[in-house]
Amino acid sequence: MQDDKISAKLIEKAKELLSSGKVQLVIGWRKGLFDYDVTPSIFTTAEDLEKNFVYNKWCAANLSKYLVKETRKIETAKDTVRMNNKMAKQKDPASQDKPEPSVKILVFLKPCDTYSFTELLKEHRIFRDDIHAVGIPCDGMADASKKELLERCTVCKSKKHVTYDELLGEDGEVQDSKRFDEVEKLEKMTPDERYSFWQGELSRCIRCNACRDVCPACTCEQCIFDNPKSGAEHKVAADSFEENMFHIIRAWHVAGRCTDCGECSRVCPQHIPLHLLNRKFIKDINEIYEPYMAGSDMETKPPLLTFEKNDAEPNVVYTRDKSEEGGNK
Amino acid sequence: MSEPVENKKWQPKIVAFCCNWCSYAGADLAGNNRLEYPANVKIIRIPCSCRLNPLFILRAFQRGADGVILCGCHPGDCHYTSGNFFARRRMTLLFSMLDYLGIEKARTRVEWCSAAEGVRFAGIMNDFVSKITELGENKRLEDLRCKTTK
Amino acid sequence: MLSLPVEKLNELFETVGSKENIYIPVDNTSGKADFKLWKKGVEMSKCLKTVRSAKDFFFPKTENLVNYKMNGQKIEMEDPRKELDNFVVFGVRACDAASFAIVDDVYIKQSPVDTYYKNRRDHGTVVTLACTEPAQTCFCKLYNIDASDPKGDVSSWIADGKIFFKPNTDKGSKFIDSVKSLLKDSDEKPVESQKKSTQEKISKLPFVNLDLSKFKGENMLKIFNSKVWDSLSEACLGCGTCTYVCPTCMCFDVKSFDTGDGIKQFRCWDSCMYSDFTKMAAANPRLTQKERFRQRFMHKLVYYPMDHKNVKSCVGCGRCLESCPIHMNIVKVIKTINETPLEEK
Amino acid sequence: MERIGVFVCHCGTNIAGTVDVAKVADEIGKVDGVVYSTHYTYMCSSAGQQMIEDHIKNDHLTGVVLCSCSPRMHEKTFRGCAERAGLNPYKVEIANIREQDSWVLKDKDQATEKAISLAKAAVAKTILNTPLTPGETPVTKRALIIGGGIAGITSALDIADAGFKVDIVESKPTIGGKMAMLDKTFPTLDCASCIVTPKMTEVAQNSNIRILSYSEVVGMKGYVGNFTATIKRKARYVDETKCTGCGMCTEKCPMKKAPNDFNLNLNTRTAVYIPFAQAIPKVATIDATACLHLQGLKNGKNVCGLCEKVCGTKAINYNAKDELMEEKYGAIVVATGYNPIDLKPFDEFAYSQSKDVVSSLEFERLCNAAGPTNGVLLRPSDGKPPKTIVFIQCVGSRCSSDAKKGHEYCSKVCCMYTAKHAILTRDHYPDTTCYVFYIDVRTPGKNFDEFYRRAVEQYGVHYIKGMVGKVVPNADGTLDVQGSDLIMDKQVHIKADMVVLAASIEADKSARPLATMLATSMDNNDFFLEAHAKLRPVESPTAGIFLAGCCQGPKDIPETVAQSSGAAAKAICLLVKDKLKNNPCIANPDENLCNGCGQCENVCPYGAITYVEKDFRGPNRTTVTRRVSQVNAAMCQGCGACTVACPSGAMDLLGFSNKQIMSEVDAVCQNL
Repeated sequence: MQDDKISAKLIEKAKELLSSGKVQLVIGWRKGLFDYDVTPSIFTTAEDLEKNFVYNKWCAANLSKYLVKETRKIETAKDTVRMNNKMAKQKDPASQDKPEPSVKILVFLKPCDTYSFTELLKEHRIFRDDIHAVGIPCDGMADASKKELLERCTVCKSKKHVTYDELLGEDGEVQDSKRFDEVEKLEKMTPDERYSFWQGELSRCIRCNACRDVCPACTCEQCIFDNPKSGAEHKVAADSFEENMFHIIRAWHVAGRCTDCGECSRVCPQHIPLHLLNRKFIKDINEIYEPYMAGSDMETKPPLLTFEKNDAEPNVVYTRDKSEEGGNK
Repeated sequence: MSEPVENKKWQPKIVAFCCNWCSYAGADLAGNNRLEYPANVKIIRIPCSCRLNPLFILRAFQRGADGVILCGCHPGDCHYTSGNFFARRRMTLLFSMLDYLGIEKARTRVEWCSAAEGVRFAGIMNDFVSKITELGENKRLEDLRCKTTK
Repeated sequence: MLSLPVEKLNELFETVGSKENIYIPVDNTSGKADFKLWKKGVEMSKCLKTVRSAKDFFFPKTENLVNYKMNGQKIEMEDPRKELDNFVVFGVRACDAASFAIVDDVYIKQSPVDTYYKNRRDHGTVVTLACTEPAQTCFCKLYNIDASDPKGDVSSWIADGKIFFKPNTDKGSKFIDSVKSLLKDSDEKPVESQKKSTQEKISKLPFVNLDLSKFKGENMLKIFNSKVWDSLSEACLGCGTCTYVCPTCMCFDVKSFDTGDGIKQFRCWDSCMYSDFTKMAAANPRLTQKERFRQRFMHKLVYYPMDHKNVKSCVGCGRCLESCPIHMNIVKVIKTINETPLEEK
Repeated sequence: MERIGVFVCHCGTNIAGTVDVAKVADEIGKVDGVVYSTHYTYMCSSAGQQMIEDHIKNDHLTGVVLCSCSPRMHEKTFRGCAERAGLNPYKVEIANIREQDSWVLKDKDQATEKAISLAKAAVAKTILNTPLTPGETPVTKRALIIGGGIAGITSALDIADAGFKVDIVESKPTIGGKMAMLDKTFPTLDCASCIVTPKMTEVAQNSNIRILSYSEVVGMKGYVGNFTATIKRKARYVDETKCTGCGMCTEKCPMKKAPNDFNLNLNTRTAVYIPFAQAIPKVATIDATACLHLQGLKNGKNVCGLCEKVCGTKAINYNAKDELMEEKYGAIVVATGYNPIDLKPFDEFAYSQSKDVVSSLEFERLCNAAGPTNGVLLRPSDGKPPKTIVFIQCVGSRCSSDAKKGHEYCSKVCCMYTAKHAILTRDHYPDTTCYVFYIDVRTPGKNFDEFYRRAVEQYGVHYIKGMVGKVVPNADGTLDVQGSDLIMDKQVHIKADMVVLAASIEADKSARPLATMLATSMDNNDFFLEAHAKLRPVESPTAGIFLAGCCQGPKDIPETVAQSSGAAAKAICLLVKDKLKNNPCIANPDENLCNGCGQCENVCPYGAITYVEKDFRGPNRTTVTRRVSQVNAAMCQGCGACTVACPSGAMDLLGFSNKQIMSEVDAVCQNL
């Protein structure tokens, strides 16, 4: 069937690049105990790939964030050798330089993953030279816990690959997505309704940090919530305030950087619709300023890092007529 | 210890973040002209409206503030040329988010007030306090642990 | 065995609820279930298990330990605990019920006794409910837990339109007495047959016969040094999901919160998966995620059993299998270690 | 462990009147970290300062909090006082309990409570203060004067006199500004050009001064002591270095119909022109819009070109283009001056309907010997001497805010120059009747009121209290002035030959864009804002930028000159320094937290943030090179935009750190 065909193609590509020595590592998805519990994983051998690599509707995991960790490893290896050589030279000018290891990593990126990938490049969080990015097709991913199409895929925003070295299969187009309809529904509610809605959702939060730790925009060296020096540290939401606090600030910190990849909602063990927070920011930015899609290119300045002299005043939030808003300006 | 404040008559707490170059001076001018505004407005001086981190606003609410207002230079007059333009975008989006979460709109406000507008400053504060008093105590963004009396 | 018709269950909740808080599994907006305080009109969920385990009632997410206040040079301390009322947790599954024993072993059986935890245990009555439709991810049997015959203060079964009760402890009997008026004595055949059929189903589950023989004290170092940890942990995000949904994870951190009017010292869940877990002056002794990941499973499968008569600190509830963002879990760990020969180090 | 001392000032009764200072001192004394607290009548007095210094020394204070007037008032004072006592000046914080407490409150309990909580906030902040030491940057020892009127001229001469290089940038072909257009000056009635032209010559002859006439400032970068200005030299088609100002070209130029802007277009001039005889630099300029040759070239015809032919020094250059030059300056004096308000919106006075309705400045030209009428007062319409002249005051000044035109402020000089005009008219043409319609006559100033009384008593000028409603041109060329006499309480009609409108003074149009370029503030009327209305009237809030003349508000010549010298003195104080201390309250990145993501760089208005590759030692003897942000201490002005853009909280602001502001928030929100 379809899945297997594509899967086979990917395995072929990976094996080819490994054997040609173009890459030494492959980030992909590893088969699990059942069909749905695949795990992001690193492959180094053809055997392993053939036996355990899989690409199917359960491969929702966005692999781009792993590049932060993996390329950092690669760079560290290089830099360490460089530093040791330097120190050796200081001890003994005649000493021979050890060669810096050169490792390249193959990553498979679904269209929406390429947005995160591009955003990470834009923010210098990953090292392009260490990566061989292969764009792969995607007809929507399934939710492992609900066994149905992921919400984010029902409103797929783009089948276009933004950044890649090569492409497997056809490149698609940016979709005319209905992804803001949910947000609009909430906007149309009364504040009291919205409040009780969010309290209902956020009160379930157990602060496991899965949303943050999976988020390709949350790659801070240290999160302010983990940093006792930040003055905003809290380990667990002690009350409803801290629940709000964590999610407002998290959404705020990724505002203008969030590519709406939907991983936060996917991994939430409590199934809190966190994407509705990020999408709110995206929708507002599109409506109040210019339409902006994080990760869609390397150049455009993010909306919060620029301004127009005649920008709307903050009270636009309350004055604008919600009925006139279309999500997708 | 931790009983909410019920005993004495409720007074709203207002935190006003004021840009050092305009509204903070505007507040001084209001003082020079002996223009009254309620005592429960407490001004915190920041170098520019763009220094206001959303964390501070939430912190204020957590610590029992009932309203938070940011006063900066009129757009175009920023001492640092662009600070208040950034502040304007940030606050717009933040306020939108708070509203989205069902937090009362009127609790947060941005006003542009120059060093020359002492009268206006007092006016803004009086108006804001009365609005917040109408609105009542901040319940939706409160942290009960902080609602204690000595 | 005492029983009452299932449709009368709400009457039972009402009777109990009128005297003390009773918590039952309730469906939430996300289609999953959580324990909620019973109120009129609240229906019991049909879900197999709640997202969060029943441990939360005895070992809550956060808990205020002590308050203190500086008064000049003096420090005034106060114990914020109020007299705790009795409460009932209804519909606990066998796995969760079994997990209490594991936590008790640490917080009650060993000194110093965790009085906060004990206090809650003493005041809580656990009414378990037998499983009838175990999930593919269930493997409590691996730890000799019988989902068809759960323990707790009171055991209960729902079989052909009736719910049957069997008290196991004094607390349990008290609970039964408090609702005696509603219960009728009836033949327990349905229960027996249900047990059989459930055990039948359980025996067919994929992970109930995993081999745990490798996981014993003398293998500790070998397992610890096994190379499998690198690949097993490579994708771990370092989030706390597995630990927070786990009924037997019981680590906590102690934090202080300055209210501006004194310090509230409270404890909150902590996760060995976190970079700041057991952080000391020189940072976390476990520098990489691999070590943190390994710690969790070593603890569940080796360290804990070593001090607790080879009882594993896992009850096979399968929550981590469902919740882990990257679908890494204890079963995969056990299998991988079993498949990999242990090398001498 | 911090040891904070708190000093509560009574400010006489200004604070003590509404705040129970003893209670404040007593309450704040109980706060953790506060080891000493007291109150005193005047902390800013030498006795008060001495007291603070003594306690810093004797109680080994690590921080000082003053509960007093606004930090904008005395922060410097008290920081200095700390420094003298050997305490880092940035360990001083001020709780503003005067302007923002005692002066805005009447209820003593409330005021006291507020004072305590403001004091607590200040203490909380001080505890977290880190000692800061300002870095240093060199000063470019050259001043830029923007505007070559009497204000610019005065400042330039003073600064040059102190031995510093000065550039004057003037948009017109000559310096001299408005004063060069005036006829006489009040109240002494001495000839304006007789005073200003020698000054202009001085400027021309001063070796330290360079005149960049017919030029504009189009760009400004940098900061105090280190400004870089981009100056546009507009093409004048005449080589300044070669032109001797002989005037041959102007004589020969066949195009004589160009409006003479120096005479406010009351007459015409040639296309190549020297604005007036004593122009400095005395260099011809070709008015490209009028020049036959340049206009011809546009449509491909090569016509005229006479001036080029007649010019003995070959100074004419038809191919000249606008040129941009960059110059470095240490200080800037803004002297962009004023303009009379546009009178078109005031058509009730028939300004655009009748040539004989003129503005006061036009009247100056009509009286001026170098003017269109060679000093003979004649009606612009028919060149006949006017017999009746009506002066209307406050045209565009003192307008109510709801009138959609004009300004609310008083233009300050109109009363006096109108009196001057009336006196001069009556003096030269005794048979001419003068009426002055006024709202109030304002004559504060040395010999001003005497002057006005001379107009009334000695020269018999008719002053009518009241406004003119309408001026209607009559068929016979006269003007029907319809006004109200409030004292007589009747409507009056005056048949006038000429009407003179005292047009309000307004800031030059170039001021607003310039202010944006200089990153300095303006008031709602586009006048430059001074750093302090009382204490720093010649400085702008932006360091290194000083204000002279009407760009800061309407004023007369002596005031302008005084302010200009003041500005010059301030500029000199800056230029004599070899190095400047930077503001140490600057952005400060924590490289361990920095993601190198570039958010901060994007929002920095000063380009103060750059990135460097830095080696970090990791666990197990590894090294990783990471991109982290770095802040240029001299360029960073401490706005804090970057601190909010930074998601990881790596970027913080010294003196206003996240934790400090949060601790203030905590304190002010705390219940008492």
